[in-house]
Amino acid sequence: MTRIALRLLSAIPTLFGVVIVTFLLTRVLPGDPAVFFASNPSMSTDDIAALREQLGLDKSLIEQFWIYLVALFQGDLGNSLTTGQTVMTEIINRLPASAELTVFAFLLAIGVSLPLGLAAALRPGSLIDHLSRLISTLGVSMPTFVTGLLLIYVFYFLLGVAPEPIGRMDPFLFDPPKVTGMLTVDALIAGDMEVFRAAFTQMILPAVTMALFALAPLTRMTRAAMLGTLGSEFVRTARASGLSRRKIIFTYAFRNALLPVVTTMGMTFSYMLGANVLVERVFSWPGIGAFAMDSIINLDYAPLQGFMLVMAAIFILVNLTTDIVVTIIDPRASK
Amino acid sequence: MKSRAMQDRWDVIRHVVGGNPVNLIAFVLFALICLAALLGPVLAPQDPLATNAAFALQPPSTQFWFGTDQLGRDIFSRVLVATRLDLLIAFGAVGLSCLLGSLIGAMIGYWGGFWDGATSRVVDVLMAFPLFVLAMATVAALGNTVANVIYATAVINLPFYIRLARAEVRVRRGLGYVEAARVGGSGDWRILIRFLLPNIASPLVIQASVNLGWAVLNAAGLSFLGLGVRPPTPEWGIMVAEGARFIASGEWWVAAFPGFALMVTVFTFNLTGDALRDILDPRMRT
Amino acid sequence: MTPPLLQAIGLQKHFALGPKRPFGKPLKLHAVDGVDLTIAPGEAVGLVGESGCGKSTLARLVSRLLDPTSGELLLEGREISNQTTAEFARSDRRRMIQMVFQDPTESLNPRFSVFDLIADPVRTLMPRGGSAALRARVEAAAEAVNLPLALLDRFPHQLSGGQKARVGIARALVVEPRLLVLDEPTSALDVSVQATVLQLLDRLRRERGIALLFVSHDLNVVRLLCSRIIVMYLGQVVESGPSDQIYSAPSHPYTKALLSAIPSLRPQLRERVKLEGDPQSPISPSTTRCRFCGRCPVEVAECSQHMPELRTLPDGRQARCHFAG
Amino acid sequence: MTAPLLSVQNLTVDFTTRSGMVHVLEDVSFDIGAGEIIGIIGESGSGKSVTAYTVMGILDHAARIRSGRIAFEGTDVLQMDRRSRDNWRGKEASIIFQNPRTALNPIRAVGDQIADVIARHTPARASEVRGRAVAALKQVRIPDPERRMAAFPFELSGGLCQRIGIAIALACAPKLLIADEPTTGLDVTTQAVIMDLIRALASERGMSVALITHDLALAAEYCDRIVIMHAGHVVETAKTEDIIARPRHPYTARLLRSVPSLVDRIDELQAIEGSLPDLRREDLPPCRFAERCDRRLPTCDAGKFEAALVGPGHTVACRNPL
Repeated sequence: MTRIALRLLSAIPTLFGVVIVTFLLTRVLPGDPAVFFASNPSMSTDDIAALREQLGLDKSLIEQFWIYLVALFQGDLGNSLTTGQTVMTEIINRLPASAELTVFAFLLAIGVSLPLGLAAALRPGSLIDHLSRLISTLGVSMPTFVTGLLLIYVFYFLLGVAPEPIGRMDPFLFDPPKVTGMLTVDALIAGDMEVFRAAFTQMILPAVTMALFALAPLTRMTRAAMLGTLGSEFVRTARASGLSRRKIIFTYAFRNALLPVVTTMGMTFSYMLGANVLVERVFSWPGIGAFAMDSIINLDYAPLQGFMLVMAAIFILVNLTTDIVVTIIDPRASK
Repeated sequence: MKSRAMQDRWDVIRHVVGGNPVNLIAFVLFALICLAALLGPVLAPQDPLATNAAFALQPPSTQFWFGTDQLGRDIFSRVLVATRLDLLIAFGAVGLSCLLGSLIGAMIGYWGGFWDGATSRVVDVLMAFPLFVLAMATVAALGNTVANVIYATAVINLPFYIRLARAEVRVRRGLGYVEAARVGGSGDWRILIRFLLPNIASPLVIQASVNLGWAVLNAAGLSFLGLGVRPPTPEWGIMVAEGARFIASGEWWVAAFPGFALMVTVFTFNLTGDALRDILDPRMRT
Repeated sequence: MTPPLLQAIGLQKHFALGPKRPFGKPLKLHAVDGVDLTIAPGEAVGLVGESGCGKSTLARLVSRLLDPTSGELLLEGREISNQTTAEFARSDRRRMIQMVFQDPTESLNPRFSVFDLIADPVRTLMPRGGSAALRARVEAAAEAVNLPLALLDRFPHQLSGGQKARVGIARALVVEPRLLVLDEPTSALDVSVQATVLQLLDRLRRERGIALLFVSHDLNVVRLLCSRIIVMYLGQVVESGPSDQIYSAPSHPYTKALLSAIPSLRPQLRERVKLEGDPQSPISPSTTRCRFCGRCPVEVAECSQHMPELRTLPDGRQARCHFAG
Repeated sequence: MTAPLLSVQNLTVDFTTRSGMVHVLEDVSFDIGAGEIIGIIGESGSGKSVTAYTVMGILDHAARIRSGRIAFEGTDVLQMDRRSRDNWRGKEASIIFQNPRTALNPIRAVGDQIADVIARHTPARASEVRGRAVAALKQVRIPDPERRMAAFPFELSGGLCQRIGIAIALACAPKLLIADEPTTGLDVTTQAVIMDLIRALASERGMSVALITHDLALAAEYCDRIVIMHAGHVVETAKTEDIIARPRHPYTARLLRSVPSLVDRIDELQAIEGSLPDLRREDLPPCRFAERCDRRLPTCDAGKFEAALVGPGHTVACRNPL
């Protein structure tokens, strides 16, 4: 427990660094937002100065940072200049869409890659080994936006089995009552199977796109880690003791192989958060990635700042989780 | 008088390339892609920027091998010419981060102390962002230019090289040959440059070759989103983005061919990376 | 008696481990805890002890690879411990003390040819003289260790274990040192190869007057090569004296245990001194308790209250035990 | 002599590597009697560990057993199906390894690792298995065995880890224990304790032990009989006293003279010139020591030859023995 608490504490400097980086990045954005909004010729230079003052852009960088920090502590991420909403509301509204997609894709990737990597490691040089190598090499070579478009072309245009790639929901159905914001979960809570099916089918193509991308590193690492533990001296001891194949593979080899795999899972999740932006763009998915893109195009820095902070926070959380999982598996880690 | 070592290396190369046709294919493709990057503008049958409304959205034919886009431009020529830009970004970014990262990593790994701690914290902070998001924000902040895409891609790659070089140096700085160099009168810089850097070159080169494909994907992803390269410059990411509009109505070739070029390039880079790893370090085989 | 080539007085090396909990007192690993040592010109001294007893650290202190926490080190009467390792590396006395390392594989830079491996210390420590002189020097060193000159173009991975060990010795020898510090140079070698290396070292000592500090865990090897033996336990010297005395009649219980534990081809009837339990922790150890407490077969209550001094026994050797002699 | 517990006959093993076929073992034969401790001695590359792994059936994929018979109580273990071989391993014969720490699963409590073996070979309830695991720990003289059950290998010293290794190997009371360099890497004082423990346990149970080591002195102290291996051949087999006092094979004799504990002065030491032949060669001589031997005769190169009996229980594979 103390270790987990210490680990939580050690995330604070990183989080603080993240805040600094986000702040700096958005402050050097080339377009002065005040100028951008003042492009209306009816505004006088006085008006622009007033707007700059209102946005706090006339103060020194340190002062601006302090104001930003204080606001941050009050949960205030600023306002989106384009939508007029607070950034917090926008993110809270859009996060469930991204989370639903990413988590589903992540589970899909794990569900395929672990057995595949395991099977490949058990029979090196076999057909399944070559298959896993092909899939993992192809997986890292396919740009997500190309995979996504390819899937749309095949399953929507050619075969007509997939729904139109526009958002999370069939436009003729109503959203289920909002509980978590994740449509499939909310539909299940409401017991509305038709809505669940509609939301689920909308999610399949983007999720498969992301999963294909995440498959490669996970399969590779599972295979490599399994090969490593299967060739290790303690597995040799287990074999020499006559332990059953099942016991050797799962209790001895696989549990040890999981350690690097769990760490890779954390990394993969981070890649997926990044890839989210591309996938959401391809499938018109109304998540926070799409939201961040809009704000970049509009030089609207508060949402971008909020987006980066949330992403980093999620990622730090994911890393924390992998650390805790590793501590549970590996007694050495807690010392 | 290094003939013996050269001979050994050649044997391994022959074994890796000859023993596995996939590796051979990878090296041939790699050479072809580099050739396309060098000679693209010369080889292109049409002007990649010339629009022709009369031939808009033509499917692939003997005249237009890859078809034409909405402005009637020849997609084959555009895909071919784009090779140079995409490779330039990838090699530039990887080269920059590899050089800078390994130097920084090796130095902090060797001396440790305050700068080691400070640099490691900065690396932690960089790694706390989903890297693609960081690249997006960097390009957005620095401005929409090709150079900035290179810098952004280099920045997100930097942590890997710093960490790798640092770890490799830390493993080796206590080894016998470093201690032997020290009793032999070598100073810190001489040890770092003459003894440690050459010995950590292999893992770094392997990392760089694996990174190359990833850098191509990142750069293309950025321009797919409209960051960095601007139309009408032929670049694979933008071309896919432009073609995306026509996918749902069946004009697949506009997005498919640049997408395919992207895929083949990354695939080739990944395969050559694997083959290179086999040659340089047989123990790291996975 | 000739003035000592090298003299160490109260040499200490503590490694800071950092506090166990935040804001706690930092812990220190007492690797070498107050060691005195003299080596005469041309003398071979053996340094024996178990893993973790600090013998490798002591070898590195003597070689000036590490800065001592406290204590003095004199080379031919002149202090060398007032210079940092980096300063010493640039001084003209650097070449007088050279070192041969344990693992012949990892102590040779895999990117250097054998010629470059041997030539490297010459290039930094004796930079005058042209390339012809350099080649002559390297070839002479190779010949001195019976390394065929044809091997000079090879790389370490193309050599056998014994050849690598000889390259390691040639590299140390090439700058004409007065003291050779050897850190378990034969522990990775097969016995048949070990014999060659031991004889080579003995010949170098006799013919060139090079003093040896030979670090080993094997008393059997040390007694053949060295005229004097120092036994270390947990950072301290527990016994030192002439090899034959220590080998035939050890006086410290630890030396007895060490000696009786060595398997012998000639099974003599000797009492086996068995050591049960594990050594004490070398981290911030007690200053009043004998370090051998907990494993010692002759331990009494007094041993955990008073740390025994290193006493000179009637026969001239030294031992750190209340009951020695 | 009564029928041996284990009889290895004409074992030939090759390894396929990137750089060609390595002829690791050729016609290796030796016996281990019931309750006997034998030493299998060889320098690196002699094939002593490969021999042990072949007996235990834990060779890696690159190995090919070309020919040979490994009879355990009259049954050829090489002919057993996988199931009966698994039942045999750990129950009838077991092995302990060099490097005790890495030979144990780093993330499984040592008690569970012992219990795994007991549960595998004996049908028993969980509580009973646990009791027997504690007993196994007690048997290898581990203080406070109940508490140690929950320990992990990284919390234990090298000597304690090797005792756990022994406890795992002996948990099901095998008739044969193969000890593959069990004390290399341990301190000499710990080595003595571990070897005394193995000898005591062997005599308590009437168990046979094959001690595989490069240390002739160690084997001389603990073994009844010694098998000398060189480059994949068995060159000499004899009672320990005979090997030490009257070695007949030139290699054995040279080896003895290179051991520091047998001589009094450094100039009495004798090294063995030359090195092992490259085992990848196709033209390996019938005697693989021939190229380093000062007693080589023209007949040494004339075809294969078998080990000959030169005294009671003393066999030598040499055309010109001492």
